[in-house]
Amino acid sequence: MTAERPAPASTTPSTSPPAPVAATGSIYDLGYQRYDGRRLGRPFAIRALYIHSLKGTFGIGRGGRAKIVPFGLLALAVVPAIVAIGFQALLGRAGAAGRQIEAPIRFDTYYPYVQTLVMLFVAAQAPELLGRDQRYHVLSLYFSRALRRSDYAIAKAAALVSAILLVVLVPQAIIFVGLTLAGRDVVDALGENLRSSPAILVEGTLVAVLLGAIGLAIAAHTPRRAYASATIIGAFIVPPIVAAIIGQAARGDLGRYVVLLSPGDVLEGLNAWVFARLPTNQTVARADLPGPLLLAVAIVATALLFGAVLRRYWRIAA
Amino acid sequence: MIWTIARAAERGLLGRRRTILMVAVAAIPVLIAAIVRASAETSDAVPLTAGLLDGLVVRTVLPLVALVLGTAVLGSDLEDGTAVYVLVKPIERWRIVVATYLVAALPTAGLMGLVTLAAGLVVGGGRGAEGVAVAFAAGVAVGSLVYVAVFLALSVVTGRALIVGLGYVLLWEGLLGGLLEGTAVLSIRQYVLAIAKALAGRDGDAITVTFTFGGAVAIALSALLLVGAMALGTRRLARFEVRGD
Amino acid sequence: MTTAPIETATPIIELRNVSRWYGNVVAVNDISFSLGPGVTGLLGPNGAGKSTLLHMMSGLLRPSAGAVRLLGRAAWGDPSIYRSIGLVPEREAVPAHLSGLEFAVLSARLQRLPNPAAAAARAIETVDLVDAQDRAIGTYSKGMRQRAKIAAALVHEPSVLLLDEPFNGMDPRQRLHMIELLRTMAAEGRTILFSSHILEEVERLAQNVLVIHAGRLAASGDFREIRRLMTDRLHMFTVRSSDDRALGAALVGNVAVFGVELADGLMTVRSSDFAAFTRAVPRIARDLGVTLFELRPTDESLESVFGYLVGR
Amino acid sequence: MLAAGLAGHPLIALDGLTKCYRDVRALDGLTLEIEPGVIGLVGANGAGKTTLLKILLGLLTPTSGRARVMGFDATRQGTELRQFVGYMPEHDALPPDLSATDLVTHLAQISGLPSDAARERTAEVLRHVGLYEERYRQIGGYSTGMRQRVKLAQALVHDPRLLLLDEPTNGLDPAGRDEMLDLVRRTGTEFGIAVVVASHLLGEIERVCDYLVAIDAGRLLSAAPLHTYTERTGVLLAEVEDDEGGAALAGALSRLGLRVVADGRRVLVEVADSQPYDAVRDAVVDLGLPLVRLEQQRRTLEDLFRDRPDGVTAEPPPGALR
Repeated sequence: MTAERPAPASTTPSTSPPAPVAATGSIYDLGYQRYDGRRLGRPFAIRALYIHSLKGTFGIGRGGRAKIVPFGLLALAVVPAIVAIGFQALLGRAGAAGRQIEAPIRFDTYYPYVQTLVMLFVAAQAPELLGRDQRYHVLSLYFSRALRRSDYAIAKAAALVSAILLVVLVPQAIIFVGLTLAGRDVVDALGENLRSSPAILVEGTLVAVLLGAIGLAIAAHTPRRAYASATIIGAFIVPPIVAAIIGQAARGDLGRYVVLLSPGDVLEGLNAWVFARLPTNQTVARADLPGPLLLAVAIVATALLFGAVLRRYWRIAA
Repeated sequence: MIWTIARAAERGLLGRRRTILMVAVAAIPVLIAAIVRASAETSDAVPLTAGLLDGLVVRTVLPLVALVLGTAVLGSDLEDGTAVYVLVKPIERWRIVVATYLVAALPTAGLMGLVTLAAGLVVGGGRGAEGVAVAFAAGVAVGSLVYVAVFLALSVVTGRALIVGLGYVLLWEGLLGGLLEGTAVLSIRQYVLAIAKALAGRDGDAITVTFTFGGAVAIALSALLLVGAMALGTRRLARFEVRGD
Repeated sequence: MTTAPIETATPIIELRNVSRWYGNVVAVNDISFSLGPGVTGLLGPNGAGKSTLLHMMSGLLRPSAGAVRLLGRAAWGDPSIYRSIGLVPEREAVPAHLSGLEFAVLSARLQRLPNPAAAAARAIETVDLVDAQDRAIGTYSKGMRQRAKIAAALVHEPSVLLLDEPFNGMDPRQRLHMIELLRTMAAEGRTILFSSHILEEVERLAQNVLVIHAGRLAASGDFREIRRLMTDRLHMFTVRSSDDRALGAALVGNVAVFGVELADGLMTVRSSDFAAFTRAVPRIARDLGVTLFELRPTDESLESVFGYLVGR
Repeated sequence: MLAAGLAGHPLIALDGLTKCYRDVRALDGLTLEIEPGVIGLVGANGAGKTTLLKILLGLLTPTSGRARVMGFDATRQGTELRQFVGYMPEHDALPPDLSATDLVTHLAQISGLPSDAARERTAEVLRHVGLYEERYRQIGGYSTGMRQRVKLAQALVHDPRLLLLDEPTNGLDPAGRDEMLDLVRRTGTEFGIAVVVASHLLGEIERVCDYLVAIDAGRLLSAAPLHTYTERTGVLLAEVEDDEGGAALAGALSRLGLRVVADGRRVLVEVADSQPYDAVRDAVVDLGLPLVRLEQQRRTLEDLFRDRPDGVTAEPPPGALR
């Protein structure tokens, strides 16, 4: 059986199916191969960037050190939920007949705690997500591909918002499962918890979108990591203090509306409105602003911030 | 010659966003003084003014502004190689240190002095606390001159001047200053307070100072520290090495 | 393989057993040489120690051992040497807010020149930056920024010039202009040392080269002389003649010829004795009546010498 | 040699292309057509070679005029065009904490390659650019040479029809430059990809390219196949070992009636029709001189920039005895 004539290295690759290996000898062309397979264009590119960025936000694929902060914060968000559920479950069994004791952790009261963790998460990870490509001029490798500048900004924004949603909703899911299973009558508990799940999702999205937008807008404009993180933390911490001071001192409407300046307070107000209960934070309580106003302010602010991010990436020199 | 170096360094230091940031930070005490004035109707303005100026300016804004400007004027240029074009000139190193010092120290002293006076008058003006405001302004001005000198020298000695400077302010002057009286001897904050107390005359007892040697000694020590910092800066600049192959 | 040190009347730049280390990392290892007027090329792979050497010669880095002397004075710790040295170090970032002219005037003032403005104008003229002199350096292209730095280094007419990859980022016309400039300055008796990776430019500009490899001085002097000293490296020639095969056959008989190769119309000859071979070829060709069209040494260039020295 | 996609369209067609920044006219009414091959792009006086590359990539909109690449309008169809174009930027553009494999695989997907094809092609292309086991280490620890190879690999991974390289040997030492130039040459010839190399170094262009586009202050200085610039000048160069030898040889040859110029140890003899080869050979032997070099002098790209600093010519002027 004659050996299949090997294609010389420099010309076209051997396209005929390779002969069975057995008795023959063949040399295959290791030269540069053309690619005439499928090209999936922009939508696939955006999805690939979104997934890569989401993994990058949690330090996956970036070496050990990059995972500490994101997973650390996620753990801090989840552990109390698990502990509370465990405590709740023990209490339930040894507790008084039948009546379910007021759970120490409930969906709406868990938010203020998670919200601070999310703020730290955004302050640490938003610069990771955006600053890196600017500082090392990697943008020119992205923009010279089948991708519009706005696609890049959208994919990165979606990645951060999704990451925050994870940090917010994973603990809530644990509480949901825990409360449902801990209760004596599973079906009844499930029904009750399901009724409040839309509120959970709405509140989670609001937190993710508003805090994410603030983090993105700042990170997009400050390539240096340290300055970006410091500024984001400042943007979350300083306004509430100013709002509190002015709230006490000034009389009249100024005191009430100054609360709109602080993202944390707006979210607290929305949280109370969505879960139909009184806000725990007394500045917000005293301001007593109607839910729809808070929602409108949140949406407008998010739109403006995302707009600023898009504009930045439209004009940045790659 | 010093004027030539100063003019070049000045455009480098104060040209950028850093100036706006510094002015904004310096304006915060005046803002808060206005708010306090609007809401508090206390009778005795002197302790209120003294407390506010001490807490808001001497302990926080003054060292911060001095730290940023002091370490940036020469330190950051040494770090990114911009300073090389001045170093490779036949100029004595002390002239470079003095020129860059003046560029950072004078604006800091001016800005902080004004801000202290303004905040003091806003809170204590018309209520008999004008004297305290003036005394604090003078103290803060002297403090600025010393802080900038120390931080500048620090920025020549180490690349991490910002962090080391922050450590000095928070730990030595802040934490230890509260616990161990002895640290006052080497605490610029105490010098400022001592000078203010001496100048405030009758109202001086509203100012709490752990530095027990009085205003004159504080000024003397300030001068000593300033000159020492200049000398250290010069010596280290003369031995500055550019790294890297 | 010994290298003859460059003997110059009064050594302008003199290094004796100079070393520099950072902890256990030895960047420059016991290097000695001395340079006089003229252009010298400083060559070496990335990381060989060129910049460290240049920094030590510019008084920006203290030698860990040995002595670096410029114009008879120690380079380190004596700012007065900068009166007669022009420097374009690699790590020198230029203040972006100054214009090209302002930067030159500033350098002139810092050099305490009697008429800074005139000196600066002259320097800007020399580096052909007149039309951009009023624009801020921050807006300059890489090549223009480099010329602004050179102008500032020339403003006080220094007798010694130390340049770290001076033509980086310049376009072809600017490079030609700069090569001419350095050549004329050398002719005026200045001592110029410049590092570069573009060997074809070094070959045209520098009479002498210093080749640094892994912190040590691999070779110094005229690169043709250095090639001659490489007796262990065969000399390669390509030959085109009216009858290559006949000429090749005759050449093989000659003792100086090591090997002959005939491939697609081009004959390559390797010889162990440069002088003997270059005399033999025309003679043998004439005796055979073969017309010589082309005889080209292919490994005499600076690039080949450099390659052999750094063991590529 | 190139895939069918290019049939019927010139590789690059510029029509009155102009681009002005605040006070600088980077490109000024550039009109030319370029066929596939390895094209050298050289600029003088801030001639905007990076600006032209960015316009060809659709990253920069021209002030006026049009640029069509492989039939695509670079400005309006930028996104589709960029699927078939690879770009290697001049500055360092690599994140330090990713490995070459991860980075190039990711960028391949961003160019529209499905994940498995991206993974396979990345392994292939990293081999072609000469990155072997280092490809799994983080890029932060790479040498300048390795970083340049990664930049080339990311431009090749999605199998572009056209490769735009902005100063590919920037920052490399002589060994690195040699290897990168071989790589670029192989890419243009063996891989069957059209390559545009923007560079300031004429020696590199002469070694790698077969076509040249020269721009001077935004205007087209010259555009022609490379061999037209490096034609023989009809002058024979004979080099001996020292100046005296040179002078003696020049004397001997001029006595034979040849037009000769002595330049140290080099002697320039006009060839024209007199075929002086044998005369030179015999003179060298008679004088007992070593013949170090004998070759027809060629023009170099430099003459293009040195000869006509201001004038604009389509064809380079024929050489003359200088």
